[in-house]
Amino acid sequence: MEFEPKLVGFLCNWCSYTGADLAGTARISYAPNLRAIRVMCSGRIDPTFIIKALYEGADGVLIAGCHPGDCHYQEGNYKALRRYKLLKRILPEYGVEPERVHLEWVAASEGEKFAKVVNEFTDKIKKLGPLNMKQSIFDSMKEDIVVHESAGEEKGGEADEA
Amino acid sequence: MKRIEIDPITRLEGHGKITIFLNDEGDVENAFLQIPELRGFEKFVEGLPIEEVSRVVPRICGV
Amino acid sequence: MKLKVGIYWGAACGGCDVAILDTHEKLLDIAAKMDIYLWPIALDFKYDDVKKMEDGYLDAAIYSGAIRNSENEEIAILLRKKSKVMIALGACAHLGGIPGLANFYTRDEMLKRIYIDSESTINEEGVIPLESWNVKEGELDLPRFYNTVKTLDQVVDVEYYIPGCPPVPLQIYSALSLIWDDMLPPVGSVIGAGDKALCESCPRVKEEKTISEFKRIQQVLPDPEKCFLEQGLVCLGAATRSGCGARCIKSGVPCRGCYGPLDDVPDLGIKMLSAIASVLEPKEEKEIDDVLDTIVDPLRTFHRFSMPASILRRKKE
Amino acid sequence: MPERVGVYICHCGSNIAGKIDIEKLAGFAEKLDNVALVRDYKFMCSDPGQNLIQSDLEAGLIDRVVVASCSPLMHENTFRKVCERSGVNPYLFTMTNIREQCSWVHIDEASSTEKAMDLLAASVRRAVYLEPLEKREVAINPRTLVIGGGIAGIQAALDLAEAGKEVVLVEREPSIGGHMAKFDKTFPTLDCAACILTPRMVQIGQHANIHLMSYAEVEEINGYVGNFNIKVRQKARYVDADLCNGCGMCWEKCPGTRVPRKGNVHEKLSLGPTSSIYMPFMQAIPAIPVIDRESCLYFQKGKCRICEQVCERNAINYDMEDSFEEFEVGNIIIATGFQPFDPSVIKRYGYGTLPNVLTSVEFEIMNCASGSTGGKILKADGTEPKSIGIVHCVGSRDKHYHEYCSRVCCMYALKFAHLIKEKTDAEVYNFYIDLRCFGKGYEEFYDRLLGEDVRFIRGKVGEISRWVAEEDEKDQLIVRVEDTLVGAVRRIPLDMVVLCTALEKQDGLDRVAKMCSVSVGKDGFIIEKHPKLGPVSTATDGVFIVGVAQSPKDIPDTVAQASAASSAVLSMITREKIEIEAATAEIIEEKCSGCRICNNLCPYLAINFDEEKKVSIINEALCKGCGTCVAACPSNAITAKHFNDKQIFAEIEGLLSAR
Repeated sequence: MEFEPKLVGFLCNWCSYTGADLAGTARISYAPNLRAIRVMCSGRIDPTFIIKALYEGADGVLIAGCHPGDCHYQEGNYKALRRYKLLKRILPEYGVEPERVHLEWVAASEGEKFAKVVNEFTDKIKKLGPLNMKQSIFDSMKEDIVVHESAGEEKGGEADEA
Repeated sequence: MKRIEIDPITRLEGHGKITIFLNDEGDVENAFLQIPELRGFEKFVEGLPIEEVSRVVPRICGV
Repeated sequence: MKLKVGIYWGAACGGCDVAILDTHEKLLDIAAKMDIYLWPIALDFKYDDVKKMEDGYLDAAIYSGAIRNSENEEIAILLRKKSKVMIALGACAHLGGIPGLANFYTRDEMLKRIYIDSESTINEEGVIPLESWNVKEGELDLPRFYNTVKTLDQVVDVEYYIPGCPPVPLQIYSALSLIWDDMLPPVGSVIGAGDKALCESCPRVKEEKTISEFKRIQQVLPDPEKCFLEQGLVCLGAATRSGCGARCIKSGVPCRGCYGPLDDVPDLGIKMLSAIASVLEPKEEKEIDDVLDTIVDPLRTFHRFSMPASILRRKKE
Repeated sequence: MPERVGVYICHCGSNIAGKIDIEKLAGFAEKLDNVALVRDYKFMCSDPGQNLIQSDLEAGLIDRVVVASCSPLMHENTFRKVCERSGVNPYLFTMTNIREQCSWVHIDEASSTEKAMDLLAASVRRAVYLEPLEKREVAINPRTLVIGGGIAGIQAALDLAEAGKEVVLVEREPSIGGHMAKFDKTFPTLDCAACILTPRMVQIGQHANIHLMSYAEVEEINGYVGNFNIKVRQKARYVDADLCNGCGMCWEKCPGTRVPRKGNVHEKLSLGPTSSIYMPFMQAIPAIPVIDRESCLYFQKGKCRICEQVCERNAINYDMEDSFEEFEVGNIIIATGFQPFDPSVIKRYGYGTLPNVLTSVEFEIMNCASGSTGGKILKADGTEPKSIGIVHCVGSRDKHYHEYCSRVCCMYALKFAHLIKEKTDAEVYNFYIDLRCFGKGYEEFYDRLLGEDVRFIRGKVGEISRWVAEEDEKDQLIVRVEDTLVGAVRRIPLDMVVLCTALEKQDGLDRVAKMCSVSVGKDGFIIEKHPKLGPVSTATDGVFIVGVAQSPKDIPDTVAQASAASSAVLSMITREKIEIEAATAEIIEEKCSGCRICNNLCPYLAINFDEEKKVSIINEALCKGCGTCVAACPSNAITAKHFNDKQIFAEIEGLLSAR
């Protein structure tokens, strides 16, 4: 079966979420892989959310906000852009392809663009393949176990606190 | 052959254990000092900004 | 009745133990309140002594150091069993600490660098430590060197955390006094530290922040009165728990986050990333890139002490 | 007791049920943690649908509500009201969008249903962490600030004043009236601008409810809807307004020259006196002169003081300084108008270098009966032109300058053509791209002009030059233009060319926007709350925009907007109180370290630093709940109500929880 990526989207209420709604109103069909979380402004998006989404199993994360200069809250999108740019820089150090996190400006009138962005992002992540972040972390510890067991009962290396 | 383990060795900085083998006469046949401690500063200081190295390597030994 | 306490170190440097000793005359108070049943650096107890204890015999186990190898984990499990309360002492047990920087590499990369590529080692056969080794007298074994460094609470349940690299001696004393005064806060609490970020106790003047360039400490003569971050020096104080007394700051170097994150912050490094990126000056992509270019080694700076305790824990293989 | 979530799945007829397996979705929802009951219904938004929720809430079966239906932008309010009616805090409700962002956009039923399940799981987890929020109200100060005294501000101020409400009208120039005061006639009715404007200006000056501050600028705006604190700088006129009776002796005797007295007709163009102490134009309100420091002999050279000597009322005061006035208002109307585009940047049109190339504003002044030419259309040398070209879209509809259409140029160009025909024997050429005559009576006006022997050439003028070829062209301007209807490049010698310059954002509009915490768009104009449904409101409650501050428009539209804004303000004032955003950010003082990272992130200046406590504090009345500070706070001392970290983490986990 073809790999169907799980994508999480963080959409700002005023532009991108409205744009996504418009794609619906206009019945523009697009890939079903993205699940959106609505926030009031792209400035609300804490990079921790993105890391968390990657950890919990997202293969990619899309951030969408108002075009520069059009932010409903004036400048929230610039803050989103800066955080995104710094986050992208560190992703390789986590062994994560930076393309897995993507930012786009989608206006309330850009239903078609929203659909296109989701399609393109889905394709891109399909090509990259699954991320499996959480699993890979625990896999990395599979061999990290007490081997000689001279003390106490054996406790597996897998300590999933989650 | 008798085996004596001193685990851990104490009152010093670092982790270690000593394994001593005694022969039937009760004399030391062989003894091994094992140092199980390794943290790998050699590797993870690589590529650190130089000004940060001096803040990392003191953690090799804090005693 | 005196409390029965075990003190142990995993992948540590001994700095936490020395910090206990650095309580100076308070050490006498500690000795008056506690009997110590294990403390490898200072007293001669063996693992066997601990194994012989009944479960829950100790009132508290104080564990410093990260979980770097199987011995660290083994003793953590043993002490957990033998004691009523488990306390993580210091940044390594709390967050993974400096040894946690190894989580940017794999076990094999580490061992290769240390034993094979090391400039000062002659190892033509490429031998790396074995976990067991048969000598003619019998079998010897060494603990397993882990692929991923863990925090103490990733291998056993931990009731309390005393943060810091090293923890401030007086803070250790006051944290321990919570035990004998029976005033321990809810399980999971950080004790012997503040509830706010370090900025609270930082003597430097803080103003509104707009950063247009980051600098390295050797490139500038920082204004001793002014917030480091405002001078373009990456300082993690704003995201780091207070309690250290701003000792680095007062010595003229910015904070690197050894006291760990505040309550409800799941990832100190990423949160600091967010804070720093938020206060950059430029808006245009190109200019943002130019500013970001001036941050050297961002992730290992933001996660200097906390990589194993962060959400993603390590670099993906 | 753990939270009990009620899940309501809407079929939306076949809009949702046609693409999503409702039974499967409901079955999935039942197994989710904390879900107490699951119901589905044909139309949740209908009365029976709403009653389902209401009866479950009232029966105490659930304490959280999740409705999986359309977009929250559609019906969030509907269901919040259901909660309210049922005595449950409306913020304990959340919505799952399985229509706009699911059933309507995906082809495959299986994947639509899967996605709906993920979205619903996220909402249910979010619902568990929802917290009740308090509605907040603030009182509205009935006084209003109107910034700008052009026709827009005049109309808005009069509407409000007539309704018995106090208005402070702040005008930057020495007199109100704005651009309209410079016009002779207005299109398409050709009524005399002064005749319709002047009475309103006089009314402003005399109205008991209007405090007019001319020659003044707003310096600072703080506060929030209903409670803005305003600081206005009253610039020094050097004439005591209380003493001056506007007799005119000072400007008659003044030896200084604000506008050159020598030079050609065009260089001397002016509406009011050309002296250094002057009235901007004769109908100015207030009718008090002002001294232009730059050209005043006393200010520049230290001696003269003639105006002081001739003033019988001793109204001249050279020591006058700028003063400040502070007051409170409840609402603000921005009516700052426009400034004309400076065409000298378009080098090929030769404005500023070629004689007889005028801007539309200069041409208006020349046409104005009270102006320096007495309303006569004259060439620079004082003779009457025999041919005049009118170039449309100078700076408008042009990617190099402004992409937008300035909306008024076509019509005033036609007006110019008419005035020229009325006053001179000149031939008139209109060079246009498209003629946009869309208003009431506009097309008819165009029709009328077609009968007045005005020539229309469809094409953008390529160049205006002095490349004369023949002797009789020697004082003329040569216009080269592609006549796109004929398909040929034409070369037309003309005596005079009028450039119909674009309407640009007023100088300083960005500053006003920033003070009012409203955004400006790419075009420089202030962004309205909604382009269709909120054209005079802004994203900041209590701040309204009228006229060209919003976008270029003509006088009728401006006046209509002004009345719309004043009615919106009246509606606010009459309510006396206004509910403000409940989902704001809050700083937990016990957690704030005073790092001040958040301090200048707030676009609404809602965050202040308490120097005594050394913590940052949020003025919740100013906070709009964007959450930027929350994401930035490195110690999570700030929480975003209704969008807090726990809620969003729960959503993320829900979305990605394996089915």
